[in-house]
Amino acid sequence: MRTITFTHILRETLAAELRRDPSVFLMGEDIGVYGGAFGVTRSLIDEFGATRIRDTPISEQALTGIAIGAAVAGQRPVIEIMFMDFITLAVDQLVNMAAKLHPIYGQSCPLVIRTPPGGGRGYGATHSQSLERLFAGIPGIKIAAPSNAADASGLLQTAIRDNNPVLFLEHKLLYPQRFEVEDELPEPIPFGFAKVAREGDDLTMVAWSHMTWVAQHAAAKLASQGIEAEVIDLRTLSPLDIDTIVESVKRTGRVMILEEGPKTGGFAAEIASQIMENAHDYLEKPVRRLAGADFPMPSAKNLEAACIPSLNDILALARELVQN
Amino acid sequence: MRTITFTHILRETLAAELRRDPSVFLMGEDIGVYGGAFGVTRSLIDEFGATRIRDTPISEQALTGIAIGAAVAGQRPVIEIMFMDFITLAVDQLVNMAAKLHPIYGQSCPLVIRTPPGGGRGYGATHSQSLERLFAGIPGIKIAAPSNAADASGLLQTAIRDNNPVLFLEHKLLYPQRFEVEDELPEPIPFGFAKVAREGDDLTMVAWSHMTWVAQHAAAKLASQGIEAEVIDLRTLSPLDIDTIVESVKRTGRVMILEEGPKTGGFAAEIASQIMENAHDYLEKPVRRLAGADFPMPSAKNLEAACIPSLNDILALARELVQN
Amino acid sequence: METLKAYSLMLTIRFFEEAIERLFLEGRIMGTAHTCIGQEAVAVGVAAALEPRDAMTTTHRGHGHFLARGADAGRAMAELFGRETGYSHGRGGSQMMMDPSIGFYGANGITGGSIPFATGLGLDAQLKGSGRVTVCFFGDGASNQGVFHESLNIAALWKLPVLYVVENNGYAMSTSTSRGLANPHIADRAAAYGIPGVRVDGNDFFAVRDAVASLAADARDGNGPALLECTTYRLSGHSRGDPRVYRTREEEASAWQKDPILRLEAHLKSDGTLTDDAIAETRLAAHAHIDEVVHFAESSPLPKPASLTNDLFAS
Amino acid sequence: METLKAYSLMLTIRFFEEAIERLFLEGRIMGTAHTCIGQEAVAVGVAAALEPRDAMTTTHRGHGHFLARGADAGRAMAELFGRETGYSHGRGGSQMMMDPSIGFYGANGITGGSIPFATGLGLDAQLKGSGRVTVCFFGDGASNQGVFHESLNIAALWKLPVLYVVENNGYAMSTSTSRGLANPHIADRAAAYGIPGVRVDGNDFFAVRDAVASLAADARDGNGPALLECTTYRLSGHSRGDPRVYRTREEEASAWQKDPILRLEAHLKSDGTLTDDAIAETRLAAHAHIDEVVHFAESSPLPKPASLTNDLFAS
Ligand SMILES: Cc1ncc(C[n+]2csc(CCOP(=O)(O)OP(=O)(O)O)c2C)c(N)n1
Ligand SMILES: Cc1ncc(C[n+]2csc(CCOP(=O)(O)OP(=O)(O)O)c2C)c(N)n1
Ligand SMILES: [Mg+2]
Ligand SMILES: [Mg+2]
Repeated sequence: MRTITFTHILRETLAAELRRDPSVFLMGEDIGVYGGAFGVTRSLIDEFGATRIRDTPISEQALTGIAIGAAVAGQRPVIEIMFMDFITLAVDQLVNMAAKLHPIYGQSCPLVIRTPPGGGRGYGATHSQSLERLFAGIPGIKIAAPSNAADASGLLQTAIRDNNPVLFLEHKLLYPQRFEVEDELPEPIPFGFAKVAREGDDLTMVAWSHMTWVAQHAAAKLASQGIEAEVIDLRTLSPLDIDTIVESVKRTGRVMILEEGPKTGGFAAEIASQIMENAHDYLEKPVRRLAGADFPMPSAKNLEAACIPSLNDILALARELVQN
Repeated sequence: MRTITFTHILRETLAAELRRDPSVFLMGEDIGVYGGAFGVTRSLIDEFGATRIRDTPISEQALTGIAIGAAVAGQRPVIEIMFMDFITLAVDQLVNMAAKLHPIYGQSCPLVIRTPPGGGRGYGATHSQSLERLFAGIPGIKIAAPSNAADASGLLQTAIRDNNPVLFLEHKLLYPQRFEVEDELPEPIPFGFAKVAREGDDLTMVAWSHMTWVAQHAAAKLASQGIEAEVIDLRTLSPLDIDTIVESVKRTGRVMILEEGPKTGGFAAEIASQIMENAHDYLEKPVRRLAGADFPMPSAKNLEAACIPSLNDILALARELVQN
Repeated sequence: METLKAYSLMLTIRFFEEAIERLFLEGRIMGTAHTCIGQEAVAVGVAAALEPRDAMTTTHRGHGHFLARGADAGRAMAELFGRETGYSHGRGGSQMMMDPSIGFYGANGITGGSIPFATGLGLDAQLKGSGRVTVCFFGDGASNQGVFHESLNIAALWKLPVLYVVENNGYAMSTSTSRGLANPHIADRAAAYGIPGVRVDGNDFFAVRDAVASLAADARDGNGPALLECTTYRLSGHSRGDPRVYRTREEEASAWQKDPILRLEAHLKSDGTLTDDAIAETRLAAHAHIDEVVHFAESSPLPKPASLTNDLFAS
Repeated sequence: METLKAYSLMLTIRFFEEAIERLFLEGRIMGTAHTCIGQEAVAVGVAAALEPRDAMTTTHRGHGHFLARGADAGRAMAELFGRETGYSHGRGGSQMMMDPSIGFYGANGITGGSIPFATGLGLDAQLKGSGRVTVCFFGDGASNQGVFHESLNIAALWKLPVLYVVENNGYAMSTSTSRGLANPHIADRAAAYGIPGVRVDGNDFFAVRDAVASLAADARDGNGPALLECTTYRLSGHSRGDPRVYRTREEEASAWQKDPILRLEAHLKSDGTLTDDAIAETRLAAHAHIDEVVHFAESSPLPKPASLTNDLFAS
């Protein structure tokens, strides 16, 4: 065992995949010498060179489209969109091109889009958004959102080896976090399998990405108060492992879904709907969503904190859910 | 009373607003002499000239951004995005600029984006999408989706007079449809008020835009079988009139939400979640979503039909919902 | 490609497109399509200069490019009929067909949407050292999309073997180039990226072919991309049901005088390659071919909706 | 604007930016910011040539533009501190401030994102016949965004009174212009749109001011937009914590030799406008001003989260 940051295991995993398969290459803004805005690709250029660790001009739309074309021709590009907010510029290429390639034309498009969503760093309204909602409703795009180092590595390997476009979310608060992992990189983790991050029979918390940690802290607190919360870490949003959620909800009868992004129109709604469709009769209480404010992320620390679900919000809702 | 097509009343309404307020102008691709791909703006250039009925190059991103700048400076641009699929190119400007202007900078941005979503015409995967899901989760953008001529006119007036960005959906199957309306254009219709398009106590159908008609046809059929379905036409998605829905669901205990776009990650999930959050104890059956296939819209007529909820799908689900 | 083959291909394209316009009028096909009548010399001129290993992306107005590149006209037509035998099994329609086996990577219905895709094919070719040149077709209107600028800058920066071919047919839907482009000389845009910008008469099969041959050779030699502007005219309406209120019938009549097919025909006659009889025969053969194509397409089975379920993702 | 005022403004900007770098190091402000040290002559040169009715949009590196345009430095600093007295009440941070009352329309943190916005201000001015010229600032990196191309084409086509000012400071983050632009002469891109493309030394206050005065006059006269490239150098890192591994310390040292403030200072000394004492005094005053600014900002109240609830939409 060893400890490693989220950033480092991503880098190790990218390096391993670059070594394994010559058709894998990385492309993005300032990912070469600079190592990316969050340092994930730092030093990779030394081993793999500027051809495979490819800096691009500031042209998100074209760089995404170029990766799509290269992917269809047989490459396995892994692109980095520096902040998830900037993926708005690539929506056309992802929605109208990448997502259509297999279902309409029968072509494979093995493309990974790595990008950091999320607030908590005071970066403001255009550098803090959780925009998985833009793609969760687009058939043809897979979405992975790991919460820890081992999952990040296993899911990234799967993403790179998958023959479809995969959006890979790296919450920016996770980058510097340290995790215990095996010495060797884990095996690829298949998509569509949530992980029960903590077991419990009193209520179910569904989360992904950084919110999983907030949920786990809350669950630990609740445990000290005699409430056993089960925490389900989705790992991938598309495909969604509804079975694991439903299995848990059938036991607990109470469930909350945690989402960092604004509540309205978020992915928690999809999960809530599927829970209702699949486990309605087991619900003791209505499914609850605890999500971000319906407001753009402000930059001031205190305002930002007010827009993201907090530990206290979770504790209060959990207590409400387990009542009578 | 008179009969009028959806297209014509939109044109009349635009003309009336252009006459009323000199700061209103229209901008889009081929909206001048050509009259727009669906003919909505046809002949307006004769009265208002090329300055106010402004053709643009094929540059969706810039034309949207230009409208935003002009709006902040005091104009009231009404832009047309020829097919809703192309709005993917303007997501950055709408999400990162338009939607932030008031909450972050305190600026008004009176902008209307008219655009046709929807299938049914065999136009294929990039000319048939219902992409309200891209914006329903973005705080700061309003969404109107009328189903008939009177609502289209009243809501469009409100949209143009609103000081915020409003996405205005004109389902392409509605354009040629004829509706009975008053001789005079209706008054502006305030946002956030759904309409009960048909009353009934056995189950509730929630719909918007073209799906409202499919729901009403189904309700008529069901009535002949002794099942009284209430049809709620949302008219606006943001703001969402959850009160009217909840009031109905409390009476019926059974509800289905109809959505043309793919089921997963659609707006029906948001509605379903809010119903659960607000009327859980009144539900006799779980909230059901009847939505499009999780597949890009194919162009072949029979495939396309298979991807959109049909009358029969609704009837079958309605019967299931009212059982026991 | 020998000139006779080119001539016959141009006829095939013309009649294919005319058949489509007829089929729409007769209500035998649905949806929409954009025909390239008047622009056949660009499609065939480009194709004539390419090697089998080369690649091509197209636009919404792409039937001609596809046929010139060697598509099976029957399968292309079947796609318009929404049949199982179509290139996309009826899922794609006119604007969404690919056939990588002949280096054809289609379009996606988004004006300009394939420009970065083609650039990505160029990157792939460079990475593999495959010697493949990619031709990226787009229209004058598409050249106003931001992604044109982004893609050309990157292709030039990285010296990718991509030849950007803009078919300047005078209009983007109803918008004439002078109303859509601040500087209507699209080839001038090449200077912004420090690459060659060349303009040729796109109704002249030979001029197009020779320009492409030369620019493609440069690209293959590692000299990077170029921008080739082919001036031509869209003789048909933009898409079905276009009343063409944005231009005069006189303008169209004078454009018909420059019909690239008649021009090549005249050339073949004047240099003795073809007699009037041979011309009539070639035309007849092309007509017969298209009749068969339509028959094949129309009598092909419908696709089965159930087939969709498992096809969303590649395995 | 008289030269002395310009000089003192440049100092204010410099010290404002230096204060920010210090405040980050000391952990007194959070989030991020991009300082414009070394580029003050562009900001002030442009502002000096504009009229009060004119407008301006900026970039992520926009403090200098804002201050040059007449912003209250205290309120700008308060925004960085996330305080209620900030221009955006602490909601926006460094990259998101506007003050239309002085014709300043800010940026939004998206590289290139304000280019169409500025173009829209130009359209508004044309519609109103207000005689307003809008200056649209952006960087060399931003000039690779598609929306640059789209916006300039439209502005040129419609002859909008917009002056596009690209601050070519040699880098987009770590990417030097030669690695980001196929043709690093950004002014050359103007030809694609048939508009004037002018290049000036952006470290020369007078050169910038005069070029802007002349191009703005043209735009005001209805002659349409222009593209002005101001070559300069970002003396600071891209944003806080930039180790600047992408360039050498020697290169930076030689760039410091061209510090626009020292240059203007030398000019003012050599032409007798300022003595060494006066310079020292002006610098001291600017420092004192920034100290006050920081004090005002830091002692301002925090915004109240409850204030957000009702502010999503304009009424
Ligand atoms: C992003 C986008 N905007 C608009 C359209 C609608 N549209 C289809 S073709 C076309 C005109 C294209 O003009 P040009 O590029 O010159 O090609 P041409 O039709 O002349 O072949 C337009 C506006 C579209 N399909 N995609
Ligand atoms: C769409 C988008 N892509 C990338 C970034 C990250 N980013 C911020 S500034 C910057 C460099 C901009 O370079 P330039 O335009 O030359 O301005 P400069 O920083 O030199 O002032 C980058 C890549 C961003 N904010 N927005
Ligand atoms: Mg054209
Ligand atoms: Mg720069």
